[in-house]
Amino acid sequence: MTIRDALNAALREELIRDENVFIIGEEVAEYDGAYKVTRGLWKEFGDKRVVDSPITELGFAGLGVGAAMAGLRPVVEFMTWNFSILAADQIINHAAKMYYMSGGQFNIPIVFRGPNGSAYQVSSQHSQALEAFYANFPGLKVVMPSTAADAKGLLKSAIRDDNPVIFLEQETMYGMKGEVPDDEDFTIPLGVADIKREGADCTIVARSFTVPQALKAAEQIQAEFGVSVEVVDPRTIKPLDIETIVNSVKKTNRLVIAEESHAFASVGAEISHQVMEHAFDYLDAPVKRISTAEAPMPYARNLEVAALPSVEKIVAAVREVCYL
Amino acid sequence: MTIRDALNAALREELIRDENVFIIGEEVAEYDGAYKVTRGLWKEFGDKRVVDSPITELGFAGLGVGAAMAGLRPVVEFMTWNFSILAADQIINHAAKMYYMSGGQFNIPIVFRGPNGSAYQVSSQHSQALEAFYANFPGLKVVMPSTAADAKGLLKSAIRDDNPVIFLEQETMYGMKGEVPDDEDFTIPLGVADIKREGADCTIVARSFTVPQALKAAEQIQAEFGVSVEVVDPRTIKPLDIETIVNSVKKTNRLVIAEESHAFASVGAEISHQVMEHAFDYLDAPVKRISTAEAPMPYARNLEVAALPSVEKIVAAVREVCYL
Amino acid sequence: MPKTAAGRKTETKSAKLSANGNNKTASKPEPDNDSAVTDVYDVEQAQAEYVKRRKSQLTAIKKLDKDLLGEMLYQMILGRLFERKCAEVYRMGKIGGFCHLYIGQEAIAVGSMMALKEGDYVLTSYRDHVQAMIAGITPEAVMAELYGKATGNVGGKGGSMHMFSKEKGFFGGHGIVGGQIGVGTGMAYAQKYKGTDNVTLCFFGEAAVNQGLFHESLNMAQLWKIPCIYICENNKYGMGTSQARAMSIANIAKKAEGYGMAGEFVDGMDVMAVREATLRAIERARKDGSPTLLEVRAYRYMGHSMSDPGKYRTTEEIKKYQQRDPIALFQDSLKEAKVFTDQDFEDFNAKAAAAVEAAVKFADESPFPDESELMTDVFAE
Amino acid sequence: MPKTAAGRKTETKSAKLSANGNNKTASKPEPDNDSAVTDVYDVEQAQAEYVKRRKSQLTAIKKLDKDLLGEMLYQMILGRLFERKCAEVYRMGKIGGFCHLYIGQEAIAVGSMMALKEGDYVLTSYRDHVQAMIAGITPEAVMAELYGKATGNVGGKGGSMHMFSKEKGFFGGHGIVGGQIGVGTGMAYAQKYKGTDNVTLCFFGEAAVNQGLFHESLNMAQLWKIPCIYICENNKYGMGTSQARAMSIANIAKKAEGYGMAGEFVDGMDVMAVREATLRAIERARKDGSPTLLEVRAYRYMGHSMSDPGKYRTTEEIKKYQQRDPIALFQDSLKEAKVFTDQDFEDFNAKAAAAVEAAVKFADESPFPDESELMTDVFAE
Ligand SMILES: Cc1ncc(C[n+]2csc(CCOP(=O)(O)OP(=O)(O)O)c2C)c(N)n1
Ligand SMILES: Cc1ncc(C[n+]2csc(CCOP(=O)(O)OP(=O)(O)O)c2C)c(N)n1
Ligand SMILES: [Mg+2]
Ligand SMILES: [Mg+2]
Repeated sequence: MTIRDALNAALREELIRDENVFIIGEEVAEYDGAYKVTRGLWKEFGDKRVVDSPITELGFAGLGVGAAMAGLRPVVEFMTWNFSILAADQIINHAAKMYYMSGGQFNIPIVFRGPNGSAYQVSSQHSQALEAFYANFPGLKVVMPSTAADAKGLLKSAIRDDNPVIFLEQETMYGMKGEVPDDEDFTIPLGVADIKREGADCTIVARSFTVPQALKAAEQIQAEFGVSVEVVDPRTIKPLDIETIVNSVKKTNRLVIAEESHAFASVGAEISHQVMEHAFDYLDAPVKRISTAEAPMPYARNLEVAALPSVEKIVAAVREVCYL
Repeated sequence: MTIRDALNAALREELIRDENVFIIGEEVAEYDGAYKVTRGLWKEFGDKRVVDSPITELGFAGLGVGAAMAGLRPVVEFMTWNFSILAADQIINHAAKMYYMSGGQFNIPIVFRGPNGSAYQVSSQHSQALEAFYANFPGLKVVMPSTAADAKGLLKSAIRDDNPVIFLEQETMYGMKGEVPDDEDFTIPLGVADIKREGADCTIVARSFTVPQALKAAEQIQAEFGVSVEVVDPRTIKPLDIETIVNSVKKTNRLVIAEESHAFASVGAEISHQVMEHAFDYLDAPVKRISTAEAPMPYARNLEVAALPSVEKIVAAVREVCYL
Repeated sequence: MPKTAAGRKTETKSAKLSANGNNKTASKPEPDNDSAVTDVYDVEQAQAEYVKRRKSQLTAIKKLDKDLLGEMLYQMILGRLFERKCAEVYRMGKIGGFCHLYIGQEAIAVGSMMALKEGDYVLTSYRDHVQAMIAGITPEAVMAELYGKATGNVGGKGGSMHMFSKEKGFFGGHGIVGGQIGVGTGMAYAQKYKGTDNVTLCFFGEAAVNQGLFHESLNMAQLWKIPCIYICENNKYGMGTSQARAMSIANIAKKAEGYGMAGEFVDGMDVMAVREATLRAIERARKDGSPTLLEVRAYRYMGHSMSDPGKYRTTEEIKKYQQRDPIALFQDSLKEAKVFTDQDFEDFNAKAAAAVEAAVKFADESPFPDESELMTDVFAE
Repeated sequence: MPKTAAGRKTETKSAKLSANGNNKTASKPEPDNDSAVTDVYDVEQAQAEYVKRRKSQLTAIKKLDKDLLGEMLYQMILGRLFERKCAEVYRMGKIGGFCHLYIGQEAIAVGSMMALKEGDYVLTSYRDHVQAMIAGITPEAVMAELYGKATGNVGGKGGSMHMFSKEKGFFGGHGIVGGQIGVGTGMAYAQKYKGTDNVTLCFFGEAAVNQGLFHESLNMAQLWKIPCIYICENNKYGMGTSQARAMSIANIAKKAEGYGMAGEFVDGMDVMAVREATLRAIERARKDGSPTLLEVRAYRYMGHSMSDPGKYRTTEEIKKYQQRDPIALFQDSLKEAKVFTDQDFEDFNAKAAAAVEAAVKFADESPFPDESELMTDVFAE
């Protein structure tokens, strides 16, 4: 099953399970979703449950927040997360703070989801990875799946969660396939990292876009240098399962972080800092971070490739921290 | 001279120096500014140069971006940076990327400024420190002064800079006094850190709100333990003068970072990571970070105090990294 | 070229940007006589119209339940006295942060909210103490919240701008100008989604109308027939900026037409007028979800917040508007309709004053929140 | 309760949220007959009106400079052929990312932009190839940009959505729906600030009107008399969503009234009508900065972008609108006015075809940017 279909299945199952769940966003209904994640859902569930919105990101995010306050469980799709910046006030100043500033009276069970990051030459206004942007604010959970099973299990948990969840997919990964348990009650708890590959000599922490790259890099390193790399996928950025990461580093003593976002004040920086806090004496080399170049995303294919993290860059980073 | 007056002087001098400079924002003109930073400027320069805008943050930020593209040098005031979240799309997707996506044709000489962070019990929607939010995006410069002289010199540089500058002040610091050179050509270059206090045994990197706290903490530590603390103020977050910070750490071997923002994926995390990258072998203890609690800001005074960084918290952190 | 519609006396001209602004020295504001932004609220004319409808209003009053009328008046008086007390204790340093008072606007909240039924929702801006009390949050809980005490209505976490009560259907207390317009639209959306005929009253100031979210929300509300009643409390100023300096037209109700929505202008000093307009809007909304934009014109007697010196308007202007004080107008009618006597008014006043004193005492004696509260309520379990 | 204004044939009903939606099983869309969103553009009626003004239009054409008319027609044809070629080479994989074509809307860009003078500015959305070429960016530079080549008009950094030329007063090519409305307002603000009588043409789609920034910008523009001409290119769809499903009223020009702004509805298949309406708006703007909202109705022949299968509309619908093809209509008039002959049209076509071929050849032969370009142009020195 592809990641796209896994997300679709999660949405469908949750729409069936709970009639308070509804989906709203641009082109999610009659068009089947700009990236087809909501394919077939409008046909099956109708106008009430799957709603095409005007291009009005702040407006429909706000509508979702209000609906959630009043007891519904909206799933708000941003056609891409880039457009969510227009809605950021409703996400950060309203969804994230409502529970706290109402003294625990109004929780906001809402999922904001859509593709994050690059998508083959869509240029600077359409290519940003925004996890750091949202993860800085208390009150939001942030999720980034990298496999079909994770996508399904985490999205179901996100929809069932009583808090606002930022659910970040990746357009270039929608077609990637993986096994998915065929169980309506299959969920993956938020806040639990997954070791995507076991290894002893070096840890790579990767998320979303960089997970498949890290796995390939690990294979290459194994084949070429006989060095065994562990790949940890936090899956949930917030709450962050730092324990699993730290335990891995305590074992391998070396850490590479690979991320699609820009570097400055990134989630990678946070992981790096927390690892230093918790495993200072275990680190045999400085943590090495691979991020997207510190420039807006260029259009030209060769420049875009140069800007993004890649298997080669991750391999080079592992060699650096392992002194290979 | 207070920080408020220093900022006011910088604005006034630049309005005089360059007729393309104009100020726009809510209550900046006839009301003299919500926090009086623009006091007297409308009276002196009139409606053309100092403009009261409707409450329309996205709109007037966009107006500023367009005006900057067409050759003006707008200074856009956000009454507080919290409200800038509504304008974030124009800042991030437009101002920050225009130069790049136009292939170097349209630079955006604009300053976005206003108070950032807490301000005595103004509660969760009015108390955020947003430097991490903006610093993650290439194309923006980010400045955070902590003294009157820095405020003046940096704001003048920001206005003269040909790029978008995020200029973050602090409301509770507007009344703080300091010496300011009385020279119209006094500027402080962006990207140069300042050692606010020399010391040998431990480095504190502080910015804005936490600089006075760090200085007090340093005095206390000196008095109580005879330990000499160096306080480094990066002043500009982006570009970050990591060299000065690293050199300090190479000397002291210990680092505390104090910041008013939330911790997760903060500028502090970035500094911590970069220090590890550049001074891994010099660190005698893990970097310790003091940030605002990972909760929305509460209203009650005692809770607010508990949430914010403080002299005591910084002292405790220094003691921790120095094993005192 | 169209002129701005309606509007009475021309008051302020919007002038910016002179076309010949290349002179290095400062240019003074240059009035632009072509622009016809007019005073939003002419006291004489409002009074004249009020006098015209007075008779039918007295009839209407006589038809209403006496208890309801008493409660309406009492809530107006309570709101007035409570806010005066806030100003007093704020100056004593007992309240921190921002504090926005509602004095002069009481008829709006009372007239509209007391037309609601069980299951209807309300939300508003930071100027929320009076709405919170009408919704049923006790003066004690509101005052304790202002003090930042553990017994405050949100445990001291919200303060003046963030009153909430799930139980009473009061959805805040919001600090971002215009932010609640999107949230309120969603609350009403949920009411319809759930198959109820309930409605949401969404209050906001006239300056919030200039926010993009107003436009986005009204379009969706009309497109999807969302039972939200948008109550624009036009008190003439957004902080120090008069409507005429911030908005290109005078008649906000007219903006409804751009969305195909019902729009109505209401005299916000006349509690009965507010009630009746709200009832018309409620009827539309309960029927098929149709939303309404009500522009309710009143005047803010106090500064924008406690820290506003208010230099942008004259004492004369304030006095002029105070001639049509909503409490006085209502009392006159109640007396003329022979519903209440002067003695009744005194009793209401005394009762309200006692309630306010009790609230202050309660707040004073309450403890601050425990420090452990800092980290609770960040996430729901 | 007001009905949505104007509008002709009722086409789509906006229906959402049934009030009795408590059934656990899925509820089907339930048409709401009360809502009167109508077709934005009725072909027969548009044609009838066109026929009525035909005579005066021929007179107008005869008064115009032949070179100008030739250039107008040539740019329309060039735009058409260029976009067809884009579709072709996109399918060959030579262009990456998104690619939005302008076919069917040529009269809007040509009619409005060719009414400008030196120093006027233009900006638009991602659907920007044709505007870029009319502004004076060569087909070579545009095509090379689409290929992501170093010789592209922004060096391969922007691609299809981000054409720019400071020299030609072309301010982009913007990818955030509605984002350019704020930027364009600021450009016009600068024109007035500098004391010129220049104007800005700001193009955007009808779906962008629902963005809050539209509302915020138009209010400021009218309040401050900013010489921006807002050209809403109403091509009936925003991606797969028809205007009727996204906007609560049919007549966008009417929204101007909510700002006290001049608003005009224009037949976007008639290049002369676009020209004349633009000239009226320009006159207002040059005089005292007064802005205008023009709603120009056309039709998007192709999918939203190259990746749109276009299932949301029928071939009949497309054919219906194509009956009033802007190039054909203009050629008919030019012929009838005896300005050009069929031979001339063939010549224009041949010239445009050659230009497009040259552009493709140029793009094909150009190098990709050097990898060092990745880190240039992040900051200006
Ligand atoms: C987005 C945003 N911008 C600015 C502010 C600061 N501010 C608070 S209230 C206010 C004036 C609002 O006026 P209006 O909407 O008329 O409501 P009123 O205060 O008159 O009730 C301003 C500018 C804010 N809280 N939020
Ligand atoms: C803020 C934002 N939301 C969504 C999108 C995705 N998107 C690109 S074009 C488009 C449709 C816009 O329609 P319209 O404004 O009518 O212009 P047209 O494409 O018809 O020219 C959408 C939804 C975007 N680019 N930006
Ligand atoms: Mg007001
Ligand atoms: Mg369109």
